[in-house]
Amino acid sequence: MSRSRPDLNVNIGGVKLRNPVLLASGTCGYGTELLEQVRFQSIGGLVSKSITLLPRKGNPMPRVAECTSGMLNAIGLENVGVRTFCDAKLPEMRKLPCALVANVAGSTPEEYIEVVEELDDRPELAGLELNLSCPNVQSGGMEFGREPGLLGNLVAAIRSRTRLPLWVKLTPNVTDIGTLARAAEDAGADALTVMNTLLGMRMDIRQRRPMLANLTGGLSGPAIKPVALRMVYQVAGAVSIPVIGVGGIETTEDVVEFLLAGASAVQIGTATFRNPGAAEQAAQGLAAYLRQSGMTGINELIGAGRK
Amino acid sequence: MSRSRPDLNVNIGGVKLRNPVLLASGTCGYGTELLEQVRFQSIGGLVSKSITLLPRKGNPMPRVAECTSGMLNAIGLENVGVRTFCDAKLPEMRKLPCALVANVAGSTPEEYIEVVEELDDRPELAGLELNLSCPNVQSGGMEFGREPGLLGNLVAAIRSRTRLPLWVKLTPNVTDIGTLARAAEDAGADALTVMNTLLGMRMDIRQRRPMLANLTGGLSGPAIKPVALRMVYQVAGAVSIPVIGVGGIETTEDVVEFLLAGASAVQIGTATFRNPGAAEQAAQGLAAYLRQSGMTGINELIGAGRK
Amino acid sequence: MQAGIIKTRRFGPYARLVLKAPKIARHARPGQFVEILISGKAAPFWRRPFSICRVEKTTLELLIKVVGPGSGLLAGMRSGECVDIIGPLGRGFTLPGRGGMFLVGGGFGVAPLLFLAERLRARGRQVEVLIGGRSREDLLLRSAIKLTGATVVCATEDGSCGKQGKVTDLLIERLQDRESGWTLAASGPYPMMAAVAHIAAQYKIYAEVCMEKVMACGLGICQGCMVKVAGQYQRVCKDGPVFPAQAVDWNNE
Amino acid sequence: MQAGIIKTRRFGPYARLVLKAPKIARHARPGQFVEILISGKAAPFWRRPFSICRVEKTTLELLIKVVGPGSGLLAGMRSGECVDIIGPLGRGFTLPGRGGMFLVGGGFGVAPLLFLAERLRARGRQVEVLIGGRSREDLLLRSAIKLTGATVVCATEDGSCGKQGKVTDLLIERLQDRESGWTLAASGPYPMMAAVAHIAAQYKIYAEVCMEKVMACGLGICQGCMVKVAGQYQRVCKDGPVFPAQAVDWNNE
Ligand SMILES: Cc1cc2nc3c(=O)[nH]c(=O)nc-3n(C[C@H](O)[C@H](O)[C@H](O)COP(=O)(O)OP(=O)(O)OC[C@H]3O[C@@H](n4cnc5c(N)ncnc54)[C@H](O)[C@@H]3O)c2cc1C
Ligand SMILES: Cc1cc2nc3c(=O)[nH]c(=O)nc-3n(C[C@H](O)[C@H](O)[C@H](O)COP(=O)(O)OP(=O)(O)OC[C@H]3O[C@@H](n4cnc5c(N)ncnc54)[C@H](O)[C@@H]3O)c2cc1C
Ligand SMILES: Cc1cc2nc3c(=O)[nH]c(=O)nc-3n(C[C@H](O)[C@H](O)[C@H](O)COP(=O)(O)O)c2cc1C
Ligand SMILES: Cc1cc2nc3c(=O)[nH]c(=O)nc-3n(C[C@H](O)[C@H](O)[C@H](O)COP(=O)(O)O)c2cc1C
Ligand code: FES
Ligand code: FES
Repeated sequence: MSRSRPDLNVNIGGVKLRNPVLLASGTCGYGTELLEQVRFQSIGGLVSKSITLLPRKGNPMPRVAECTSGMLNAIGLENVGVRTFCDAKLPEMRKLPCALVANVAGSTPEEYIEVVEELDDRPELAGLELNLSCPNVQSGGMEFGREPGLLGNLVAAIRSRTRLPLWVKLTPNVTDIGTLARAAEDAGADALTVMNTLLGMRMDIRQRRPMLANLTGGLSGPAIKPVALRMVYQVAGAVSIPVIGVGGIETTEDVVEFLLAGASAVQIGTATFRNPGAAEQAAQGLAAYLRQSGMTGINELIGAGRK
Repeated sequence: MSRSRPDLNVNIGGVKLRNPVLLASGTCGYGTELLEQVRFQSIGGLVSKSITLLPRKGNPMPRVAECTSGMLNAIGLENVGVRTFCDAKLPEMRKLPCALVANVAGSTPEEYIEVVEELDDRPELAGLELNLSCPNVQSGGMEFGREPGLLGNLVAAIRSRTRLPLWVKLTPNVTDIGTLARAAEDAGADALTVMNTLLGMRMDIRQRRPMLANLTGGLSGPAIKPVALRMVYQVAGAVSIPVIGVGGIETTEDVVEFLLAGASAVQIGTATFRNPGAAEQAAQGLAAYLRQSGMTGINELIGAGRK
Repeated sequence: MQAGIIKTRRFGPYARLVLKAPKIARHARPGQFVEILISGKAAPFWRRPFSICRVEKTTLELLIKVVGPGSGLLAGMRSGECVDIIGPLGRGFTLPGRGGMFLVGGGFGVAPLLFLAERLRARGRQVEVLIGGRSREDLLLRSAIKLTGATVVCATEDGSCGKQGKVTDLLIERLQDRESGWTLAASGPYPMMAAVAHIAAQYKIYAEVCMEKVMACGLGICQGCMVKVAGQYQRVCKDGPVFPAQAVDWNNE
Repeated sequence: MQAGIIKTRRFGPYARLVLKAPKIARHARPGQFVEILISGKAAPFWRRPFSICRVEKTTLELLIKVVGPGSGLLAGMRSGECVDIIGPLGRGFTLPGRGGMFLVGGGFGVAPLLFLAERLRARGRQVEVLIGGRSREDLLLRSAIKLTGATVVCATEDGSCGKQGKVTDLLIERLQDRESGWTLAASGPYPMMAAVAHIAAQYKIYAEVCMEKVMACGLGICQGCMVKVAGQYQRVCKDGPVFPAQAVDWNNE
């Protein structure tokens, strides 16, 4: 108690955060929806839902299905498009007292580049995150996320178009995430976000058909935490840029696991649905954990569990 | 009630089962351990733990870690070796009143072949299952399971060495399971078991090191069910041989989901640890579900949820 | 937020719970709902949405129909226990500036109508509540609604209570000789609301409906609870659950 | 199997539960354990193993120390509630054909020793139970064990009960002037059992220990609960939990 406050500041590839806990893309809308539920001054930052060049209506319903300790979603990148995002959303979002990262998705390299160029000069943004891994749209970047060559080319092309720190979000639905991580690093990514959702499915046993109109969807929530932790461990061992851990994180203990595995920051996704205060509570708990462990800063924890 | 009993018989690539519910490899030992807990006359069959050429001591401890709705294991293929399996275990196992399938693992094609040749003339066995996917040993078949060319060659080599029905068990830790499934089918597999465990990890936040001595392990249990169901759906769409669904199945409802997705049989793994009666209860429940749905046999259900 | 259960009543497949939740009670408007994180054996992963059924100074009442594990656990809770609750959420019914209001409900859909009737009566409005169901037991909250001073008329398919037939038959009767300036609110099973919307259009009366969808977040952030309204997907949890009946695309929800 | 809880007692971080479980009670032997599937909020995924502490005709007693979510939920259960239980599991202590027995225990490790003492006394054997702990509160089941007719001697590190010091000091004293033919059983924290094993080897007395490992199945099928015994991995749940102390590889468990 009498000890000084541990230092939770991190710099994730040029994005400065007061603490390493962010809200994950697609699970906090544009942030403003959560003004009543989340104290944004207590978290490190938020990542917007994926922004595409044109507005997208998303997939037909049903789009979500409940699972044991998790859920499936096949939202299909519904969003307002980059123009409305810049004109209507960002001016609102700048009121949120935390770092703002815009997540970008597209169907072609050209589309990614156009969106990134639109966002590049926005002073509200602390960085960009590329979604190369949405499993729920025909050409939502899944190919880019699964093939190191395509991924490298895309990241390199975008890298040269923006001054903003560039995070690349990887899909777990691959044989070897290390190779993809290195391709992103080599192409100039400033940090890697690991991971997006695991491709999954559920059947409606009464109607005898898939629960989701899209047939398959992305699995998120505590169910996937051990997979995400393993992927973070692998990626942190494969690259030297920072890794942001995502997948099933709900509590301070979960955050500590990811930091020990080598993540420099984490994102909280589905947990917000069950407990909108999850992110701020995890950040607070992290400070307490550091104090109890006699650590002065978060850097003592990052990677400390690696052998 | 007055209706006739629905027909639960299935033939899985030459293995005849009184009902489509088996116990999964590595989660029922050699069967005999469960004599007091499981009524073997009520289930379709069991798959032995993976058998290798020589006895294996397995990985150092700790080998298991608890997770939310699941667990990690890194047993490392501990087993008595094929010689003792034939001499000591099989004669005991033949007393079990259900179909017996031996699961085979190895580090090299030669080792697989030697084991298969030893097992080939054992009258107790209804079939063989190849584990090409154990994530927990250095050369436990993971390469064979991830590369279609290697997989095809191995399966073809084994196919010509045995008269027994040959099931091939696939790993989910790949980008494209469909291609691997087709490689196995083309090489002569009689059925495909989908899936083995997802590679995962946990950290011990007190000791600040991985919970498993092997660092990573295989995630099983209800947490992985949506992923397994999706893989079954994909594989059943990619091949025309039967698919056996495994992954997170605990209840009749779970079994129905897998059959709707295209599985012709299922295996119950981790559920047995929590409820040793899970498999027989699921088989009984399945009969009730069919009756209530006005179906005369299991074949009306298999694949009925595919669109 | 934690809210203590201060009263429970169980009847058949239903339960009524009274919760101490001053903040929610203060802000709640009829048609809004709460999201409850249910715990216990085989508890569901998501929160579960329930309409606010009545509000007193610092308390909140819910009407729960047991349809699965979540509602079952909740209905089985005892007074003294606590629930993790968020609310009030969503947009409620439009309280008309003048004129009376028809409220049409079925099943647990009458829950928000009780709250609505109370608020309308408190403003001195005339309220006529039409409740339908298969049988007498499906007509819920009748006496509570009557106590607000609203007129209650019932229809049952088996004739065990009120008029034999559908609540929509009742509605058509009442609409034929209504005074001008009345509006309509409906809450109940989807087919009932669709039929009410159709009738309201025919009789040119402004109607609102309280929609229901499986909800992953209830907070407007997951985009999983969409209905087609005015030609585009809207979130039931944030843009609704109350929508103008005419705007809902009933064929392609 | 479902077993009803018929009596509970909570004291400090401990609870004693009496369960109606005729089949388990009939077959149980000292050192064996049960596996309980615990349900409730934040219930763990695996079953949890607990030693059988005492058996009457159709009932079973457990001593639970609260150390985490599973034991916490279990210790909080009330009589009238049911638990899902499997047992008896594992191999118990060897009941010596002749001679008396020293039982050395600490913490909740005394649980199987109470059962063992009862069985030994029923056969008319001499039993000396040595219990150690940090402080008075850590010495459990003393009076229950005394009631069996066994001698009970205690040691506490803070001297608050019995001799000040370690239970192993007591053991050494007692071993120096023991009659021949006696054997030893130990159950408690790992370092205590390791020390007892060492002492037993020195004093050439046959000793058995009751080992503990995290258990995924408890049924001998997962191979997750191994200890090195006689140079190779053995399953605590099936080959143990009781092993000859000399055979356990205490340095490389
Ligand atoms: C805005 C709104 C208000 C509601 N108000 C009430 C009310 O006042 N009283 C009442 O009894 N019920 C109400 N419901 C319905 C209630 O939420 C569901 O009955 C409940 O969630 C079922 O959960 P379960 O676990 O018991 O059943 P499950 O087995 O999960 O589901 C049974 C059925 O309930 C529906 N359902 C499941 N999960 C959800 C979810 N998260 N959101 C919506 N529907 C779901 C599904 O259609 C399913 O077929 C309301 C729903 C909404 C959306
Ligand atoms: C053969 C055997 C007999 C036992 N007898 C008793 C007894 O009579 N009374 C008693 O209070 N406790 C007994 N234990 C220990 C008891 O099983 C654990 O304290 C309990 O499982 C902890 O669960 P938890 O969820 O409360 O705590 P957790 O938070 O899960 O774990 C707390 C600690 O308990 C241990 N533990 C966790 N899970 C298991 C598991 N499945 N098996 C073994 N240890 C585990 C871990 O080392 C962990 O550090 C026995 C254990 C074994 C193996
Ligand atoms: C409803 C929903 C929508 C999502 N939308 C996006 C998205 O638009 N872009 C993206 O990169 N990730 C998206 N994700 C993935 C999350 O950001 C996160 O990577 C994933 O859910 C795993 O984390 P979790 O288990 O904490 O939820 C979405 C997840 C959910 C549940
Ligand atoms: C402890 C344990 C040991 C296992 N050992 C093997 C094995 O030896 N060979 C094999 O093919 N699969 C093995 N598996 C994988 C299971 O057979 C099954 O594919 C997997 O656990 C998923 O199913 P479940 O979720 O029902 O457990 C093992 C699983 C567990 C939990
Ligand atoms: S339930 Fe998530 S947006 Fe409505
Ligand atoms: S706990 Fe599974 S073998 Fe012992």
